[in-house]
Amino acid sequence: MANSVNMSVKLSNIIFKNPILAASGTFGYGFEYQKYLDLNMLGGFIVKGLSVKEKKGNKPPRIVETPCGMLNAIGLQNVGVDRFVNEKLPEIKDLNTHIIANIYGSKEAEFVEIAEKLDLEKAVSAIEVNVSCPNVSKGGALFGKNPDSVFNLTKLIKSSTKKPVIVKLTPNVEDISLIAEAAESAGADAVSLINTITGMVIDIKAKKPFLANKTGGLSGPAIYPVGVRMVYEVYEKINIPIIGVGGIYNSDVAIQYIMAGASLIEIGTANFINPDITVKIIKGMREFLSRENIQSVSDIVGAAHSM
Amino acid sequence: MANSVNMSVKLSNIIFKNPILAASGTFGYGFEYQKYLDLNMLGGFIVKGLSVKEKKGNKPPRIVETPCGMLNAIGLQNVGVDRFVNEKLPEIKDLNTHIIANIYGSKEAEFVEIAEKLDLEKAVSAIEVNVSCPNVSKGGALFGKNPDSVFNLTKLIKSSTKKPVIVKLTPNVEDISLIAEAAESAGADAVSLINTITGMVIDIKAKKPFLANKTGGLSGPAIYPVGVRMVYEVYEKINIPIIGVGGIYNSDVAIQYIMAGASLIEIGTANFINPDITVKIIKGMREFLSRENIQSVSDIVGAAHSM
Amino acid sequence: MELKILENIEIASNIYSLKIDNPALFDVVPGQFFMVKINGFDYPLLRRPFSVASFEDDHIGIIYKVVGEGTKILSDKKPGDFIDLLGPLGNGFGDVEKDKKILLVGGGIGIAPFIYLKNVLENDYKISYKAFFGFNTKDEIYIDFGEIATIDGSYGFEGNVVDMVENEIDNNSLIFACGPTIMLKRLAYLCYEKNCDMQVSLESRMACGIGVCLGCVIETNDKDFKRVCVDGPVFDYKDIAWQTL
Amino acid sequence: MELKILENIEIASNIYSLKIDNPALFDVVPGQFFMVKINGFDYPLLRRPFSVASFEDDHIGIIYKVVGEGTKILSDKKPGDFIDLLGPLGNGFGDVEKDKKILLVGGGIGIAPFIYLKNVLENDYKISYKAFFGFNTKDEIYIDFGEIATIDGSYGFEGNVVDMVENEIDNNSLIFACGPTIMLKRLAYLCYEKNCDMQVSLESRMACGIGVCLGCVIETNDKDFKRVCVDGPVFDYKDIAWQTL
Ligand SMILES: Cc1cc2nc3c(=O)[nH]c(=O)nc-3n(C[C@H](O)[C@H](O)[C@H](O)COP(=O)(O)OP(=O)(O)OC[C@H]3O[C@@H](n4cnc5c(N)ncnc54)[C@H](O)[C@@H]3O)c2cc1C
Ligand SMILES: Cc1cc2nc3c(=O)[nH]c(=O)nc-3n(C[C@H](O)[C@H](O)[C@H](O)COP(=O)(O)OP(=O)(O)OC[C@H]3O[C@@H](n4cnc5c(N)ncnc54)[C@H](O)[C@@H]3O)c2cc1C
Ligand SMILES: Cc1cc2nc3c(=O)[nH]c(=O)nc-3n(C[C@H](O)[C@H](O)[C@H](O)COP(=O)(O)O)c2cc1C
Ligand SMILES: Cc1cc2nc3c(=O)[nH]c(=O)nc-3n(C[C@H](O)[C@H](O)[C@H](O)COP(=O)(O)O)c2cc1C
Ligand code: FES
Ligand code: FES
Repeated sequence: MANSVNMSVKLSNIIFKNPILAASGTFGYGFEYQKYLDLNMLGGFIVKGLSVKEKKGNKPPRIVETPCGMLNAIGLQNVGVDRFVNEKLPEIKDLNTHIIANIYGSKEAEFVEIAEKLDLEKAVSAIEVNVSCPNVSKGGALFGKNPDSVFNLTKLIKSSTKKPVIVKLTPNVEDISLIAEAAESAGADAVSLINTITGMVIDIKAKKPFLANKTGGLSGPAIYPVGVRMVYEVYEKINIPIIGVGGIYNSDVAIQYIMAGASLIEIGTANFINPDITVKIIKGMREFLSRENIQSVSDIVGAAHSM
Repeated sequence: MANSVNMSVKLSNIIFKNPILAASGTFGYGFEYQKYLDLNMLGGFIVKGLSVKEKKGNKPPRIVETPCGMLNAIGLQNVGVDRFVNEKLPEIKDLNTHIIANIYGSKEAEFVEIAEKLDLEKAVSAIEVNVSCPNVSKGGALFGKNPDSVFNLTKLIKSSTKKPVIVKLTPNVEDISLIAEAAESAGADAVSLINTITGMVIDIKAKKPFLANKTGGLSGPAIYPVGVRMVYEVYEKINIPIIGVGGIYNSDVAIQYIMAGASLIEIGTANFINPDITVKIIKGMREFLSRENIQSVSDIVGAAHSM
Repeated sequence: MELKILENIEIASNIYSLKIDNPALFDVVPGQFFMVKINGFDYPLLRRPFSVASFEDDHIGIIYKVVGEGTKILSDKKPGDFIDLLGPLGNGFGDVEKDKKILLVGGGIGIAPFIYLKNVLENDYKISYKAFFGFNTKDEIYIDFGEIATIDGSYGFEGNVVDMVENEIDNNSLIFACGPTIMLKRLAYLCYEKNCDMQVSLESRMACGIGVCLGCVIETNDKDFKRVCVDGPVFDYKDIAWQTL
Repeated sequence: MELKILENIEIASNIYSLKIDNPALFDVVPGQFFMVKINGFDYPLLRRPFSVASFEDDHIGIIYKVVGEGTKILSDKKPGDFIDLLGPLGNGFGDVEKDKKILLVGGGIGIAPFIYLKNVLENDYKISYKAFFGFNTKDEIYIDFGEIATIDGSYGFEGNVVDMVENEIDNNSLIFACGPTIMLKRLAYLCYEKNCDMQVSLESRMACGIGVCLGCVIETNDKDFKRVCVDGPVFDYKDIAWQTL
């Protein structure tokens, strides 16, 4: 019964078997989760952000818990695009799910270099451009806060790859829809939002910020109302698909994002708490749709706007 | 022993016996809490936002719970400044604590009118200007997002009252310190931050936003890392005192705000959960300071910056 | 007020009876409620409002239905655990006029306060009354008095409690009502028709329960917003703008 | 894995012994740990890492100290409650060379994994060892073997466990160590001096426990960041950049 629900969604030329993706930075390179779930059940997963060269990341402490959330300042520790292609991709390339590469550069040319390299990899379905990382000093969210730089960067990347390009937006702006519009007009195939909200925890014994990086990005259930609101706002302004992310921890919240206007959703921090949460959310969404007699998940994308 | 700690702080010409204030909109007109605590123990309290005329506020539902937080869209329901002065103020005017009036207008002239009326009231120690309410269609946060309008409004209000003027800032901006700087250069005696973060919850059964106002303001423990980060940022940019607010639910978080740079702090949502939380936090702060051999709370204002 | 749990058992399908040590510090009027802190830490964040279902020297009784996360967690509490109550709060049922025909009309979990009201009517007011209660199905029934209607007909009258009580109401009736909004609305229209009196207990999402957050308001006929927590939860049905509910 | 709690009792000042039903689905190496979900809902959000203190057919044992909110809540759990464990995780103690002089050196709650290690050394490896454990005070002692040092001298050697063990260490020693960073650091400098071997179990804040978040890293001597959860928690002390801890 529940299986009769149509969960598939389309983004550009890709068909996802369901709208659930694992979010970048919370799912390693995918295979780490093989022990906990069948990766083929996912719509797809987004690998840890890739830079041109291997990056060491920030000094520890890098994480700290907050009420229903956590701060992280990993600083994009990653193996670099070449080692990703040579060492990691072979382990996951035969999966029957979509692998999306998340990319990051400290200047435009770096983004382009990574995009060009990934363009050659058949196993990579799409590229998510992280212009919103709050935890690196150069590039990162600085790009993502300015509509013009988002426009220029998106255009450049679009011309360096034939793969669909998703621009991942930062919530640390006054009006996120301006940035979404810039991405859309530059030809982005989709936008994903939100990345983490910048926050700080202070170690009152040591009288200094708890994280070595001082600030970190707030993620987890605490932030979901902010993400839903932003997806709702962006949906009223752009026509390309939106991927909703931020604090999703159960299928009800996933559906909130979809009704706010997201075509797909990404699960981040919740993977840390329950490594198989993605498949539980797929199941919960199916059950909801079938209980409510909704035939296809795409029927409710943006449903909360119709009133 | 714990009593030997000096908890008093100065803001402009006012001396507060301790840095704990109750936040506007969460403490009624003060006397509602008389049953639960001795109001004279507080540094002060800030009454519900006042407009020129009585305001009905938004239609219900107005509140909804979120993980470690809540959204509200009260829409500034209040009795108006005249009834406040005639009916509410007499009930609290003889208290031995500071009463701060929070004011709101849909245009500059309204702010000025309220400020002028309150200037005549001896029992009002200071005026907090709410340029950051996300739940009203006119004025509200629209003022608060633009440095120029904050500058102009602050100047006008400063010239309409001799009382200290505190400008309350919205977090829904890209760079809150720009707004804080505008308030400072216009002569504000202090800034308070943060007001609520705009969010949305969707009722997935009804397929529409849960709140009648669609969006609401996120408050409660969930947001404290964002508030601490913003206080930390603003502290590096301005010289007038900062009042920290957002998600404070125990004395540890209150101290985080102070170390981030707040001279005073406001307790909001936590009053709903424990009506006597303000006095518990005063006690907890005293104990911390005495345990750590800190003689005066003002010794640790901004302490997290010294590294 | 941290109080000890004496009992917390399922008494009907998904319906629990929670008995808490009575500290003997206050009195309670039927229809009043407590704001209950579910855990000793800030999750779930807000207190949950529950009416008083019994109030004896040795305990305060609450009857609750598991509907969401808070009540689910509450149902896991064990005797000996402590729980934090704020209250009693709000205005309970009042103004019992002895010459009126008193009817208690309740639906589902909204029947809980009538258990205490029954007690007060019988022992304090020493007044007679009739009670009409509606449930969805037989296995949800948790009371042992009054006439029962079930939607599925598995017990008593088949159908809605309003249908069952309709013929009992005349212009001399004084109804005490509590239950789902849809039921109260139908009752209110009936009362306007029959020109009787009714006191209704309303529900609304609450943050503070003490009148300060202005979150729990409902619209009244004078175009005002009234707070369910301190202006209610029991209202004269004539004051409510039923069309807005 | 939802498993039933069999026992949860205070065995020393603020130190609890938690015994959980063993589902007999896996084996555990001493030094490995579980990520424990404190509540059946998302608060506290993150799982807490705890080492295995005993592993028998009928139970998995954890010994924990109440230090913050999560462990406080854990200490309120009762036998019969269920708790969610992820694991066993990480690399435990390994490479026991029989011709070495084995020393177990632990401090405070860091001694917990040695209870299980003792068992394995005695029953599986059938090897002899010496154990040296440090506590702050007598009332924190929760083990019944090894030589004991207390900082306040209320039991055994007065002072630091490192002071107590110092003369036992020579270049043929193989130390297994776990405890506060400051203790491990002193031990490490001592080991460099005496040119002995040491495996240390390190602690770090963890989000995932399975190697994906990169939150738990420590700096190693090759200027790399290594994950405590999957590259450790047991490391060769020579790999660690001690000056950064
Ligand atoms: C004055 C009053 C008296 C009540 N008396 C009883 C009673 O005696 N027995 C009983 O079972 N229930 C009673 N309720 C309803 C009860 O408060 C809710 O069922 C309960 O809060 C649900 O909490 P939850 O965490 O399980 O649900 P969730 O849906 O997870 O709760 C989320 C939020 O919504 C609020 N909420 C959800 N449903 C309701 C509701 N129907 N009314 C008000 N707030 C709601 C919760 O308080 C919480 O803030 C009463 C409500 C009010 C206002
Ligand atoms: C591999 C490993 C094994 C451990 N084994 C044990 C054990 O057997 N017995 C025991 O009592 N403790 C052990 N600890 C420490 C234990 O994890 C912490 O004491 C516990 O997480 C504190 O949780 P809390 O909620 O009470 O503290 P809080 O301070 O409220 O926790 C806040 C956050 O900080 C983290 N945190 C706090 N202290 C530590 C710490 N010392 N190490 C790692 N994370 C911390 C928590 O996990 C949580 O995410 C171990 C830690 C690690 C990394
Ligand atoms: C530990 C951690 C690492 C992350 N790394 C990346 C990254 O490399 N690239 C990226 O675009 N987003 C990264 N993110 C952001 C997440 O993909 C996601 O946008 C954010 O955490 C909000 O979703 P959540 O609340 O479900 O976690 C990271 C988040 C966390 C918690
Ligand atoms: C129900 C409610 C009503 C509020 N009303 C006002 C108001 O009238 N004026 C104002 O400046 N802030 C108002 N606020 C914002 C609070 O004063 C405070 O800035 C915010 O809630 C963050 O702090 P908290 O997390 O401690 O609640 C209100 C907040 C809540 C929850
Ligand atoms: S619940 Fe706050 S005013 Fe009624
Ligand atoms: S805890 Fe996530 S990588 Fe170690």
